[in-house]
Amino acid sequence: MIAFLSQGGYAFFVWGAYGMTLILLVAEILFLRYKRRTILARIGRLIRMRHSGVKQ
Amino acid sequence: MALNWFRFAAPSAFYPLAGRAIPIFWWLTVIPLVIGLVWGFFMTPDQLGGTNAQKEYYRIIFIHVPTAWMSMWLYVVMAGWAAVGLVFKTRLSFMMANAIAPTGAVFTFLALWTGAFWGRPSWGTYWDWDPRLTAELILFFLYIGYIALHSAIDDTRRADRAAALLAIVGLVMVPVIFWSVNCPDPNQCAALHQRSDLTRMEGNILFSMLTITFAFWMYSFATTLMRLRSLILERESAAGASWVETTLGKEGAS
Amino acid sequence: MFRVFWCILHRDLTLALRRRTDVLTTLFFFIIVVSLFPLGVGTEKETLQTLGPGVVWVAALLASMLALERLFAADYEDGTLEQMLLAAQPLSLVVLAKITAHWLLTGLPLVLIAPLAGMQYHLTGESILVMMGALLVGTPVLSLIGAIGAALTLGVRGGGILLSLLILPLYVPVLVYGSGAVEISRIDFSATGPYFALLASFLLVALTFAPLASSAALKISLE
Amino acid sequence: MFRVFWCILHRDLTLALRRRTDVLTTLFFFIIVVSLFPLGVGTEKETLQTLGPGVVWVAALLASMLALERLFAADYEDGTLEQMLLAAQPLSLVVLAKITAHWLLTGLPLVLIAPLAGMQYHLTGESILVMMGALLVGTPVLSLIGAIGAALTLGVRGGGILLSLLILPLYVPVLVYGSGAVEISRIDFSATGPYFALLASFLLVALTFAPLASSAALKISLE
Amino acid sequence: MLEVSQLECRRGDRTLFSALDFSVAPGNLLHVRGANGSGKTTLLRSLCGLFTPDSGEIRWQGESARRLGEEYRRDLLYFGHHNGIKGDLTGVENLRIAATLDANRGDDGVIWDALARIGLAGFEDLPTRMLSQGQKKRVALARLMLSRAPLWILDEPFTALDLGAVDLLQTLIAEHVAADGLVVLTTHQEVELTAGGLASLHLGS
Amino acid sequence: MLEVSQLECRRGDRTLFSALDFSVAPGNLLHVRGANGSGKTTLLRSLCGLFTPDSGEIRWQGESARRLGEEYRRDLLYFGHHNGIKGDLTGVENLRIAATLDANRGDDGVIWDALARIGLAGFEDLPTRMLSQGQKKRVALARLMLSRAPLWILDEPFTALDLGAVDLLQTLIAEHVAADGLVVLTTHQEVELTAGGLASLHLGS
Ligand code: HEM
Ligand SMILES: Nc1ncnc2c1ncn2[C@@H]1O[C@H](COP(=O)(O)OP(=O)(O)OP(=O)(O)O)[C@@H](O)[C@H]1O
Ligand SMILES: Nc1ncnc2c1ncn2[C@@H]1O[C@H](COP(=O)(O)OP(=O)(O)OP(=O)(O)O)[C@@H](O)[C@H]1O
Ligand SMILES: [Mg+2]
Ligand SMILES: [Mg+2]
Repeated sequence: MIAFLSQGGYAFFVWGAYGMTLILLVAEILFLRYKRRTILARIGRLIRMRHSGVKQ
Repeated sequence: MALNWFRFAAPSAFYPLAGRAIPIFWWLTVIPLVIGLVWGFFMTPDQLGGTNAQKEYYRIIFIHVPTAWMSMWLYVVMAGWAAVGLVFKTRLSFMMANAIAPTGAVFTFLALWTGAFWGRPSWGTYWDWDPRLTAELILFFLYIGYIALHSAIDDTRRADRAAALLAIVGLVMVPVIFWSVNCPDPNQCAALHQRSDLTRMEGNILFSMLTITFAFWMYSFATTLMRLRSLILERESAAGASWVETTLGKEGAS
Repeated sequence: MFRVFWCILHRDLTLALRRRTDVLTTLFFFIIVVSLFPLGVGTEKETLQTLGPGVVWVAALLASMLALERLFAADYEDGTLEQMLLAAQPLSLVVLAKITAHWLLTGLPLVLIAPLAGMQYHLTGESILVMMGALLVGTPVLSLIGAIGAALTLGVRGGGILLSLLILPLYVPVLVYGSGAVEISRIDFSATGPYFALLASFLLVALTFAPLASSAALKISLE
Repeated sequence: MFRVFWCILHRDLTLALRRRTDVLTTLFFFIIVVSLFPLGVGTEKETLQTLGPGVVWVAALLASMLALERLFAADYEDGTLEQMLLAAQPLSLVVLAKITAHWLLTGLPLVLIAPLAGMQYHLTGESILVMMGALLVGTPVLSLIGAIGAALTLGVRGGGILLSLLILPLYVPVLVYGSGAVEISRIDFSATGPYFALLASFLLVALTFAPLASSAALKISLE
Repeated sequence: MLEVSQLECRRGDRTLFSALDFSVAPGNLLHVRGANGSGKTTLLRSLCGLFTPDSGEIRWQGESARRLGEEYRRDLLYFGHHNGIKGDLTGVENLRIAATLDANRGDDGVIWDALARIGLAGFEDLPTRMLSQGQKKRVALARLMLSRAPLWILDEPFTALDLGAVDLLQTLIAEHVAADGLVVLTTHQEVELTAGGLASLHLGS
Repeated sequence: MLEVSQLECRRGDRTLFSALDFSVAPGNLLHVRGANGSGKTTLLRSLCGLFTPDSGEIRWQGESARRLGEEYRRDLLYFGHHNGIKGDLTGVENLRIAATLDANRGDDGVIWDALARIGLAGFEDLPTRMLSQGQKKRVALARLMLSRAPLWILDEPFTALDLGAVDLLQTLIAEHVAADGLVVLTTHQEVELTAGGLASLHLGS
């Protein structure tokens, strides 16, 4: 396990590269989900407003 | 045939279709990714010998090469959709180009980053003005330019078309740019460095690399479609399209 | 056809000459940037000789780009661009005339002042000749490509700096071969042929496509 | 007093953030200019190391200057500057707020991105630290001095390039000591003290006089 | 004959107008009315092709204006919120350029006459940046006298003008209509004609 | 009390006016008239201190306006040919900044009320660049309602407004005069007052 993590002494480089990849890809996914949720919330609010007869 | 296409070119028809496709693409991403990584870390030699002696840091290749490939491929696809949008005036094509750009920029950045983290142990420097690296850097600037132009214009219709034109101009220039940095001296262009050769690669390494490439490709599909769905919702609800409400009503339970 | 071309060319030149400083400022900007470097880098002769061609070209790029920003912007703000769009003439002709004026006012003076910059960097006479030639063929390409960017960023806030973001990467080939020609001329004067051939072909291609692309961009921007 | 300062600062930051790209474009302009040089100059490690500090500083100068052009121009065109002149508050306070916003949006990001540029030119860790420090003290001076020029060239055609003509020579001391500090740090880290002392005193002087001078210039420009 | 059918324009979230149908025949003036923000400028810019409507069609002499392109633009004179004159050029120079772009002759005698008639005698060869707001507008309006385009599209041409200039402009418009021209204009004032027909279109609720 | 004595302004080669004397007392409106280019804008800008006259003096409450400086500017509200609003900010934000600069409170409730009264309900938090010409002008005019300055200097405030907005603005001006305010304005229209005095000054030949 230690040997695997140390990657023959190049842990910083190997995990630095993989780490950044992981961070960016996951961040992209999270950001997309967050954006989708805010849009849905906004549209939901608009729909509720329209149904309760509030003028825009 | 043509009819069929144009039916799905309507955002309202495309939206649910994309919704159904996204989970499939996620599975197609995760499974090869796991296989590729496991294979890459446990089934490949600890050390490369011969003319190209490299220690464990060569494992960066499993993400470096796929990200580099994706970054270039996605630019071509993006410019392609932009061109389709300009010619056929379909809203969806612009949105498609728009949805691809951030993913492409992320992959470009990752190619640069992983390349830098590879270069440090093998060349002793994070950065060098090697033509390949330079070209990748310029590609990054082109992505950023596209995104910056699009977000600097707030009339979406104008932003779409202006950015699309830029992407196409970029696409025309990309080969010229790549070639010029690869071959700064036209007198000696024949003596270009030998490109890396896939057939000479060790089988296990090649297998992991290709599986991860496939995974990243599917990842691009998934994120692009997700972003596209958000874009569709945002724009269509702004334009007051009624299908948004009915579709969301159906989905509302989930 | 030609009447419109001349009319717009004449107009833009008159406008520039009404403020006589306009022409000179591009020049001075170029000279200042070129002169700033030795201050920041040190003044050994050899360093300067290797630096010379690159610095001159980058300065030319920046000078040409700075003036680009106003290429369409002034006409956009006072509504004359709108009138050009509604003219009974092809827009790309008008655009070509404006680009020509831009080059005459920014590119050509750079070509003429280049020997001075070359001297500051201790370049030989031959290298200076090559530099002038390369600038003569290369700067019109800069104006042509730049016009597309200028049209795209019209009326956009932060336009100037956005423009450079869009355009500078596209300038790379001209920069590489332009400074490459000067570089090689220090070793072998006769080897510069292919460089000039490449620059000339860039010019031809840009001359055919850039006016069309810019006028398309203008139409988009004026919506 | 402070309410007005905050109000204008907040206003300018909001305006910039409304277009999120605005902040990033200055940054990318800086990175692109820094990256263009090796393409024009050649890519040997030693050349780049000597070039590095100078190029970074010249790029910082240009980036800061380009953004300066719009510092007052936008407010001038839509008449808000007129309103600021007629405000019941001292104009130099308003001007100081605008300069602060300008620095936060252009100077500070440059300081933060500098390590990247340092890496491209193979600078050592220590040199990079010194460079960041020098930029941190030097860039506010650029914004302050630049504001005077921006105020003077307001509403003048070809203002952008005229501005650079006025301002770049005034930037020379900052450039010389800023890049000098980095240069010397490659030899002796402890010798950078005097450079920083000089830069800091420039900053103090500029901070006292520049707001007054720019507001006087604004009053002249608006006649 | 200018025909508009089923025109719809949206800006931002709002639909400004939809299913708009009208036509303007030679010798007629259409006065587009409506409160601030009702979409008058948007409509006029669509008619010129400076704004692409979301749906609908604009036909000139029976053919689609978009398809006609340059031919349509040759028949068109647009006067918008901007004056479209360069501050650094004199009135005469400005008009000379405008005439060339519109493919008119525009020799200098005609231009000087036009400027004199619009009340700028003595200001002809000052850079227009040295003129007052209303004088700039007058320079721009002198284009109307040089033009041979049958279709005039005028967006609030009367603002910033003093009473004398307003009268003169009214006369110019009336003359153009009387000579079988077409005019589409917006203004918050009333317009009077001596001949031809006057229709009015009300935008907004 | 605003007093002007022996004012002379030249622009270019022409003397626009000379030996101009007038005064405006609280509860009075001065309507500056004159053809295009007669020097109305120049006069108004001189009154604000935005243009330095060639000779003559302007006194506010008995003291030289130039010497008073900030104190004079605090009592002054100028509305010029430019709207003075930022296109990227919303109406509310624009007014908030204007209020701070004028050293008024300007809490948000007051601002929303002002915008509603001037007919922009529903457009309060749109960036003003998305408004029509007349709507932009309305945002700028909402400043009049927030201001506590006694002296209003208005340069053609009625242009680009529709009839409803013109009426409203007339009312605002009349209210201000009735509340012992001072107004100096130019316009090519007529103004009506309900109380206070109306004088008129004719520039030009
Ligand atoms: C256009 C983008 C790029 C592509 C297509 C690309 C592709 C590749 C490929 C296929 C290899 C494997 C070579 C082999 O061992 O056979 C490789 C290796 C490498 N790449 Fe990249 N790469 C790109 C960009 C970058 C960047 C931006 C960097 C650094 C910042 C970088 C650094 C490296 C390093 C250090 C190696 C190992 C070289 C060696 O084995 O000697 N690459 N690249
Ligand atoms: N920037 C300038 N430089 C030189 N002369 C100018 C300048 N601006 C205006 N003038 C001259 O000053 C005179 C008066 O201009 P001003 O703007 O005061 O007129 P005005 O009465 O406001 O006219 P309008 O009703 O058209 O607004 C004009 O005749 C013009 O020629
Ligand atoms: N650039 C824009 N982006 C988004 N919406 C806009 C833009 N310009 C105008 N609008 C909106 O379009 C509507 C109509 O604007 P338009 O300029 O056509 O009005 P108008 O009838 O000409 O008004 P006015 O009498 O004030 O000139 C306005 O309500 C405005 O909010
Ligand atoms: Mg309008
Ligand atoms: Mg006036």
